[in-house]
Amino acid sequence: MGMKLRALLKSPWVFHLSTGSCNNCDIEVLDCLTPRFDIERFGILLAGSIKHADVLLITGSCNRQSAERLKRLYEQVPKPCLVVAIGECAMSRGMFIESYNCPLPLDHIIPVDAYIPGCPPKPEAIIAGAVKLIEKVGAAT
Amino acid sequence: MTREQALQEIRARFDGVILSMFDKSPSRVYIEIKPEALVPAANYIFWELGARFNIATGVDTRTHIEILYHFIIEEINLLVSLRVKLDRDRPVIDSLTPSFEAANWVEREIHELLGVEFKNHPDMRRLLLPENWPEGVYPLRRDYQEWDKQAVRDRGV
Amino acid sequence: MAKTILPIGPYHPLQEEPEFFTLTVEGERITDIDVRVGYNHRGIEKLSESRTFDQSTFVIERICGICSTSHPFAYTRAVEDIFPMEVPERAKYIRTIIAEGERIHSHLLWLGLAGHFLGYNTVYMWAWKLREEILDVMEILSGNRNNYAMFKPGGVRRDIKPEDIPAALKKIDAIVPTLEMLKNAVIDDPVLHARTKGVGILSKADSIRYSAVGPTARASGVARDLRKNCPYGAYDKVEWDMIVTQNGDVFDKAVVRILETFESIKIIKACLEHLPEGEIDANITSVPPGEGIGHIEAPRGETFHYVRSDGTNRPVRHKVRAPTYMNLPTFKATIVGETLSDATIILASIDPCYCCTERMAVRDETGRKLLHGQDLVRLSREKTERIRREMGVEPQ
Amino acid sequence: MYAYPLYFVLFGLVLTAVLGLLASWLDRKVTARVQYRVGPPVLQPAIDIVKLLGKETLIPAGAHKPTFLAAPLFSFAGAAAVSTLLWITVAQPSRGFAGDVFVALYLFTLPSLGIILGGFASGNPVASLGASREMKLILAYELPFVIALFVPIILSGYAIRLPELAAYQAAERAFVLHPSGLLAFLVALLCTQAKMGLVPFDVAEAETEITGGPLIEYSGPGLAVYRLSKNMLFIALPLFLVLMFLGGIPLSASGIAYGVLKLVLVIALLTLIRNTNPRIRIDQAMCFFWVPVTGVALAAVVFAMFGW
Repeated sequence: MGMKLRALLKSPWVFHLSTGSCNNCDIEVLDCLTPRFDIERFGILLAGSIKHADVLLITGSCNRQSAERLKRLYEQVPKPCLVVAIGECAMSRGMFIESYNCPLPLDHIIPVDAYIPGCPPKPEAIIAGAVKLIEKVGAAT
Repeated sequence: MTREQALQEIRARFDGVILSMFDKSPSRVYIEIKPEALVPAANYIFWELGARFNIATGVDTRTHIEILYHFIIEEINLLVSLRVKLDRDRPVIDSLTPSFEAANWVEREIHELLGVEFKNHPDMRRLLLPENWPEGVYPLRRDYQEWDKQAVRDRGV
Repeated sequence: MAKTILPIGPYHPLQEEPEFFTLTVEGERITDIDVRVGYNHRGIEKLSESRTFDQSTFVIERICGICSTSHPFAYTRAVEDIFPMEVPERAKYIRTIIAEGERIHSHLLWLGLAGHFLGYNTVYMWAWKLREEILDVMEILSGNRNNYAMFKPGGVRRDIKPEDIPAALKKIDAIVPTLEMLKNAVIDDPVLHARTKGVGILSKADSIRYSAVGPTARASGVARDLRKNCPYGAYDKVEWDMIVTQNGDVFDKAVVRILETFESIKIIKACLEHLPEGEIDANITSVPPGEGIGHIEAPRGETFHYVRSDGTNRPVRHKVRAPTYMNLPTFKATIVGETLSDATIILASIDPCYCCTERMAVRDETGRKLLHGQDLVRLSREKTERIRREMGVEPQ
Repeated sequence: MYAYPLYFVLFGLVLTAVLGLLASWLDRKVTARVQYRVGPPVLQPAIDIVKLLGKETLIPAGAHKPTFLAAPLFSFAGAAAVSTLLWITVAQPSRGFAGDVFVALYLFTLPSLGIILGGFASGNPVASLGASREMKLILAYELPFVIALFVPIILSGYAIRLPELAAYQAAERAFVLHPSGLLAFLVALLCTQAKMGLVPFDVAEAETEITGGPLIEYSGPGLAVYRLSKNMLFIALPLFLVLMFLGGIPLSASGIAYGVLKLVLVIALLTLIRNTNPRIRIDQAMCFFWVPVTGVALAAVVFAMFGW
């Protein structure tokens, strides 16, 4: 298991999922790809299909409609995979906790490995979060 | 066409059906009219006065359901709001969509969130709420209770 | 021709907002479009009813990432409209600066994505690289890249420190030459003319019938700009001109947005230079019962807020209407009859709150051949390629 | 007696895999540099493959199990076989057999066939769409590719053994210096661009478009084998072009140095084309290959006939 996970950490392919977010976090995730914060240096690529993905980047407080689609997509990701919740809404639904359309927080629906706080988290914060996640999983193997 | 002329025109044309006219400030006018006179009044303001349909706002005051139709006449910076009061148990009004397309979505939204029924609206479908949302539960009503038992509301801290 | 129903899966690997378009297609021609929204619905109106007037500015700010000043701006004007009160002069100037700054970075974001749809990845990279500059300026002025939390009913929450102004001005001046280069690259490009002129035309009559707002309406010759017609903030104290073009196609919508960015730079510089001294907040203590309407010109059009209060410190009803809400239905008028390869750029031309247009897939009669949303992006790029070859222009 | 299996393992698998990964790293680095970006570290393609091998294999319900699993091996075998053949002609010229040019040409189509097989076997409509596009693409570029390869044969007096071609070029001047040879080289280069699915012609598995095309349902080892065979092609095809057009790799010290230089030149050319062009649509690609490119190839053959 060690070798596999270590290789996974060196080239995590990312798949981004917006479950009802205000697209601030989505823009910040895309900003990581632009020349100033290029994340390809860590081997992070945006995966084309859910089957190629290793890391699920989830933003937004998942409203009812997105929740079951989120479960379906989570089952399709080949394990071992990591789930990263980006932004306040993904962590604890942030402002929208009493909303009638957001019943459950993210970690009640799928297990989450890393939380990146901030609303929206700056690209530096997202990269720092990714590096911390890599160290944590690296240390665990 | 100045502000006074416009108000004069509206008062003259719809004198019978206007219940009250509140001249709040240079750019705000609230006119309360009878529900059945909504379509002619809205048509007149939208097409003759060249106003733009801003939005309709549904409000659930405990005694009745109120809908405000906001029109803005940009040339003279005047925002005319037509107020219509409907009774709370069976709110029914005829739809403005046949006269101008802009009202289509907002009427669907008010129907979904407040339960107001719009007569001869072309395609009254759900707009915002998910498929598994129970019928007859209107979130923006004052007496809305949480119906979903598994919903978790505390932050778990 | 057999009619093809085109279901648009809400989830696309390249993320974007989950909007759901159903295009009915006959061969290449699009015959009908239906939009199924609701994947982003978070019941914000209900939430702001359970918050005090001051707190709900933070909820309102999280409605949309790239117009995170227009909503609080409109909301605070709505609250101030309930009872006659006067916002201090300096607060008005600061509000205008933040609103215009956000307009620039929102237009640049749109320009980058429109370039991405047409296959101009260099324009995409340039626009987003330039956008980082303006985000730095906003960070200098307000401390954060987009959720600025500067607005408060009655004034502004944070003041702009005099020593920050020279740095901000220097950075803004640095933007102009690159923006000029970007403008020339986009507006004088023959291939782009062929690709966007006469495509997805929103006629003036349709624009009025659908009550379109913002650059979408101004591109069809409807001179509607709240900053000019119903001036608020410091817009009447600074001279700038409204951009209106006549023929309402995708090219004009691009031209309107780019020239508006130049106007915004002019406004910010003027406001920063003569920022008046004085108070920044009128510290409202209580809100009397009544109703208030606040509407301002957001980057995508007019944002409308209606607040009703009954004397307590919580709004009884708070109605929010984003500009895209009025612009999205105009697709029925613009996209019907166009070819598939132009579909994405037409849907992107109204700048629907960060390219949810990528949500499209085409399925042919046999139901097996399924082109994904991104295919339509590629179709549109190839058309660019084909036109470029016909014009003998070297591939860019 | 044991030469071939030994060569197969040593050259075909190990050497090609290593050089292929290096070549694809070079490609990604240059692309990133063009977009002001830093680009991945050297071992990145290798790490990608190792990671994918460690992942779980998911077989979609609608898939036809045996072909779904066999397709990646099929395409990998094609890539390994053709690279063995090429390396043998470089290492031991005497071992070449008559007609090995055509065998190499035939083996080069196996990887694409593997992808098509996988695409149709995975039962996902998007994958079958990607696979049908890959088929159209093959029809498009095979025709000019074969015609372009006639030119070196004609120029070298109808020699159909790779070592003979290499020897002829060493004695005379390389084919690319002939006008007809240059035309043929350009045509072959474009066809290689399409064969490897690089950007202007990667209509089949357009990464951002049809989300991975035929490879959409593949995860873990299947995807790793596909990517490895694609990376091996990344070195095998340039090697084939160098052998046919640029005078091969004579075994002398300077020969090898020049050979490596030519390989890097061809890879750089492929990356350059990739970064300066947007993708084109499948029907445009076919028209592009059938009309202009085949015309140029035929012209090159006619010039070669006259011996230029």
